[in-house]
Amino acid sequence: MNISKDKTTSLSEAVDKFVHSGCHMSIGGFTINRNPMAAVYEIIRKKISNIHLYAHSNGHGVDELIGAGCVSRLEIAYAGSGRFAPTCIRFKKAVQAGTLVVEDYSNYQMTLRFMAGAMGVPFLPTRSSLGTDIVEKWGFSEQMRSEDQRLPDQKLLVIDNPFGSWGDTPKLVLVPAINCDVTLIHVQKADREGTVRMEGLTFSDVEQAKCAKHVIVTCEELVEPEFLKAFSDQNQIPSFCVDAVVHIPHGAYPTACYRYYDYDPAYLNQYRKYAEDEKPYETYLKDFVYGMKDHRGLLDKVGRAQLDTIKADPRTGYAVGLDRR
Amino acid sequence: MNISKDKTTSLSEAVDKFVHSGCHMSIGGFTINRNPMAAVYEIIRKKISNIHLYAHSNGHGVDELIGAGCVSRLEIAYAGSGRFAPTCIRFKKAVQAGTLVVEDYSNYQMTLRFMAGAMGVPFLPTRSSLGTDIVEKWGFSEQMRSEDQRLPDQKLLVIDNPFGSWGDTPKLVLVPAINCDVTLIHVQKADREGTVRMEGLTFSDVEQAKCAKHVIVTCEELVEPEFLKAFSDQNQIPSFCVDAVVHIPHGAYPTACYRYYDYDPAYLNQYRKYAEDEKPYETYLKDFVYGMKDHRGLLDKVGRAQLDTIKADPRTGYAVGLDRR
Amino acid sequence: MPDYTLKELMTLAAAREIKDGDIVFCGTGISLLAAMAAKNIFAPNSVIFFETGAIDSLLEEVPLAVADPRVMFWTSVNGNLADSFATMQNRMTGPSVVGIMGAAQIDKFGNLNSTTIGDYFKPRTRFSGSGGACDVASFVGKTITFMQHEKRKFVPKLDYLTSPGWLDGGDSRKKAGLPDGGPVSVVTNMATMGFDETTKEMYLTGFFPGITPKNILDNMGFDMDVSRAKEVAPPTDFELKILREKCDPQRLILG
Amino acid sequence: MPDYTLKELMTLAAAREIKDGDIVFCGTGISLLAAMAAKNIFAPNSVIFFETGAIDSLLEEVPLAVADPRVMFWTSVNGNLADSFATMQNRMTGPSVVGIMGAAQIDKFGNLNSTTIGDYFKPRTRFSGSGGACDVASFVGKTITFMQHEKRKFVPKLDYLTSPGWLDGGDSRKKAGLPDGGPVSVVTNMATMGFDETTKEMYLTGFFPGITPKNILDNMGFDMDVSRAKEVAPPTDFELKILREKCDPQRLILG
Repeated sequence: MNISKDKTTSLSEAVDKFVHSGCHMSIGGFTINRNPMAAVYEIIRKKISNIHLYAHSNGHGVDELIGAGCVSRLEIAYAGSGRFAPTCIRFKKAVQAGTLVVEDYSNYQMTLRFMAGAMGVPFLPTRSSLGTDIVEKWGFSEQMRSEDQRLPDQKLLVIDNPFGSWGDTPKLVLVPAINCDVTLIHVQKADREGTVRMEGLTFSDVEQAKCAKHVIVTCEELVEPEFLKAFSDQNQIPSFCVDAVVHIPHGAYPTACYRYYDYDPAYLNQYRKYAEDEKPYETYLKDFVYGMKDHRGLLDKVGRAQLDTIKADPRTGYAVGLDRR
Repeated sequence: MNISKDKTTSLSEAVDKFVHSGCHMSIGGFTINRNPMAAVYEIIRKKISNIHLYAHSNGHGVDELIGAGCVSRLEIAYAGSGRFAPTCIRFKKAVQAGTLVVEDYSNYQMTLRFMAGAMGVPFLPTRSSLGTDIVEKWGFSEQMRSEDQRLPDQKLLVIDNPFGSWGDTPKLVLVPAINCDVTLIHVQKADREGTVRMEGLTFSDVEQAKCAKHVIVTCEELVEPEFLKAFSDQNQIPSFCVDAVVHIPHGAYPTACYRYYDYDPAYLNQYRKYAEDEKPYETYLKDFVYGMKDHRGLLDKVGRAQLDTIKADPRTGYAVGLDRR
Repeated sequence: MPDYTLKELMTLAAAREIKDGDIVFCGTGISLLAAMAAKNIFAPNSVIFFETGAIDSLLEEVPLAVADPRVMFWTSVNGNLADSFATMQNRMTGPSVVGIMGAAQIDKFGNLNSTTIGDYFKPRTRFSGSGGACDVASFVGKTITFMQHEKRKFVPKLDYLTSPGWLDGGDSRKKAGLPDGGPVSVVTNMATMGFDETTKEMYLTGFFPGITPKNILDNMGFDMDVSRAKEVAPPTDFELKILREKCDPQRLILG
Repeated sequence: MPDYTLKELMTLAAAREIKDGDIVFCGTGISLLAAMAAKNIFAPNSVIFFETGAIDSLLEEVPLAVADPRVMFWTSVNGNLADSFATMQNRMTGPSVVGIMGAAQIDKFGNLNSTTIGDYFKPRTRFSGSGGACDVASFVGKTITFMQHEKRKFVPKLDYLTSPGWLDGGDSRKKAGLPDGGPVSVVTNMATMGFDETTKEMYLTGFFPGITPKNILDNMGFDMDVSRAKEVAPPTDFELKILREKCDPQRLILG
């Protein structure tokens, strides 16, 4: 909640101000689309650690944060990067090595948890997961939950329909609201006041932004408030929900940003190779993240030629005929 | 739920097919904006009665349906037409005469009830109305509820937060889902398959459409599917939710339709005068509703000159400088 | 001292309560005018929004309903009802929202009735009902209420409690499970009132020029403490100029 | 008889299960291809949608993830996750949705595991997790599951039950409080299977040309009734032509 009329800042300042070791953080986007990658790399460079991370279906951003050792606890529905990593590789290794504690929910349940936080209620109901191990198996033990004020005492609750047979729904699963410290999203357009316009699918970015104490928005284009006001049916997040606006072209790279650029198959394939083993991954981190002053540095390293291959075609919003093998 | 590729029909056929005496119906719009008036007048002409009506803040459509004797039970948050009738006149008279049974909720509660129906859950939670008579006083008695399968056994329920202190929310009000037989909405643009694009505020029309067994959409413009697909971020209701599409320019008249026409102060002021007493109101019904073959008839009676005064200005979407006294 | 109407004074008395940066929820009529006056005079960074989902509307013309197409033009976001009420219930944004309301009856704890007069089931007079009023009164950090100062409106007991104020006073609002926040001010055609920090009972904070505390008490159905009251400052030339020329040039609300 | 690959046969075997007018939920890979094949061959009025909120995408190119920008182009509605899952849980639309899924393990009642192999708290192998799979399996009218026919995938007991099928069979799904609907078909590299109407146990419905019921049973960790099985009809020239030329000309999925 911030009403300043100019929230533009540098990514470094925004991260210093709102992202801290041990904070509860959520990131927007989905698998290989609109992950706030510039912010993710900045967090890695700042060696922020012990983050309690919330996501529904990321994706590349989650895997890089885990791979760099920034995350200690993760609440998530799906950790995959589509065809490039059906299961995120560093995520898989961390879970199998026992260095990351995971709480599993379904995608709708994570969406409802963000929505509950955005609506200001402690839970929302769904019929999803009745009879499954999502109900039975708790990644965070009852003891861990009772000792941590930041965690609800229950992963979820199964209740009988308090309205009896209304809605022909005998039982429901209640999932607890998420109210995280900070949410990071990358969007197509924002203005200096913080009003946001996303294009294409919005995933759960709106709910994730509204459930957070603080919101960092990185954007492809920083536009004038008048530009957004002229077609305000298309804007999704009001300015007072946003704390920092950072203009970073290609800020979702190597994931996609609809109507601006596609995901980069070359980068994602290369990442997979590096991620498979420890030594190469250290090299990856050194060469592609720590070694870079900022996101611009990464883009320069990748090079204009490669970025041109993923430039979005104006008709379709993606790179038509891109070699995606 | 209907997947036919051409749902265009006449209003008379659509109403005959989906609106019946005793049915549970909801209408879209808000006070004096985007009420589905053409459909409302058609229902009145067809003398459909004993309707169980759901609305959040209508408005002129609700008052005309009540005035013509079509409605026996009403669940609503607000029955007013702005400055033209802070309390809807025929509604007020019907309640005071005891000819209409009303169940009062708040606006958010009605919205949540439509949303619950759209989401397929039997209730949604809110903190609204704790400690008020909205909780204490039930317009529909427990007996009436237990005798009618179409009504939930409780108006609402107050519960303790099942997640304890999570969200600093000790108590909640659960409001029951609405799943009505039919919802009527009037929109700016639709295609023959039923995909809908509203412009300006959507109110709760999307939730009202998705919670209904059947949906009748009347539209200012019937456009090609390709027209809507080219900018699908701006479309709100998928075709499979819609059963009938009826092209009726000025279908919300005398209420407003953003970017097409304003509300008609002259008509609404005149309506108020007629509505104040029984005899004049009979005259109103005879001259302006029963006496008309269809909505076109009403528009012709009103006349092009008067319609021109409310034509929307392209810059603002309403009639700039309109005499609204 | 400039000429001004009672309505102008009431509007400005309420507008003065709004702080820069507040998110202002309002209806139409005088509550909208107060929000517009606040934004144009005292709180340039305040954001006006409507329950219908319109945020930061330009309002080139005065809307006659919260669903008036005039609220949809040149907004920062055109949302829907679910969004707007969630903004008020949301634990980050809700506390910063100031709601401006009106009602048919008010009691000494600031509870409001906008539903029925007489028996709820056989009402002598039926009003529009809550609309968003109960939601706003339940959720937001502060509410300001406009009333006409009459005995039948300031009642010992409401015929129907539509919108929660401080309920039975003291900590009863908290006990009922409602969020923090509640009524902070009532503005009438005679005076301004606040609510005692501990008892939550209404007390007189200001009387309009030419009005005495006794006039005020004579026009209400319950007693209140008048010892803390001062005369309300009349409108300044600047306040009146903005109100008349910028907020309601057609005098659709000011009359 | 035309040449065809196993993957082509699997795709078409699943596509044949989709009725005209179904709303088809799918992921990527072969499940997407089956949906595209159905729409182009058997069910022209079916609507393909993705959990990310894209409805009726044109799919000029094959998406490699459900959030691929290719699903966002030329849709009828671009929504969000909340919308898409609500469509499946909704009591009017949900029963008409057919979900096409995949998993790491399946049991004889069609329950799926896509989370962990080994102990959940010290997994030998960790997979992506449910994503929307548990939601789809919980909500929709019919699900079709693609599997590789291997002993380690067709198991007597799942290591983790991610997505509900018929749970313990019989009426146990209903008893658990889930909506009507559930798994109707499993398609593998060897066969197609259904579920008995009363016991809800998996049984063989079809074996691929050149495969015997014994081959099939040898490749799974539990027994099933094979008495009702027929040979699966091979792809027709028409089916193959559409699949190859319209659905996946780049053979990104067909290989």
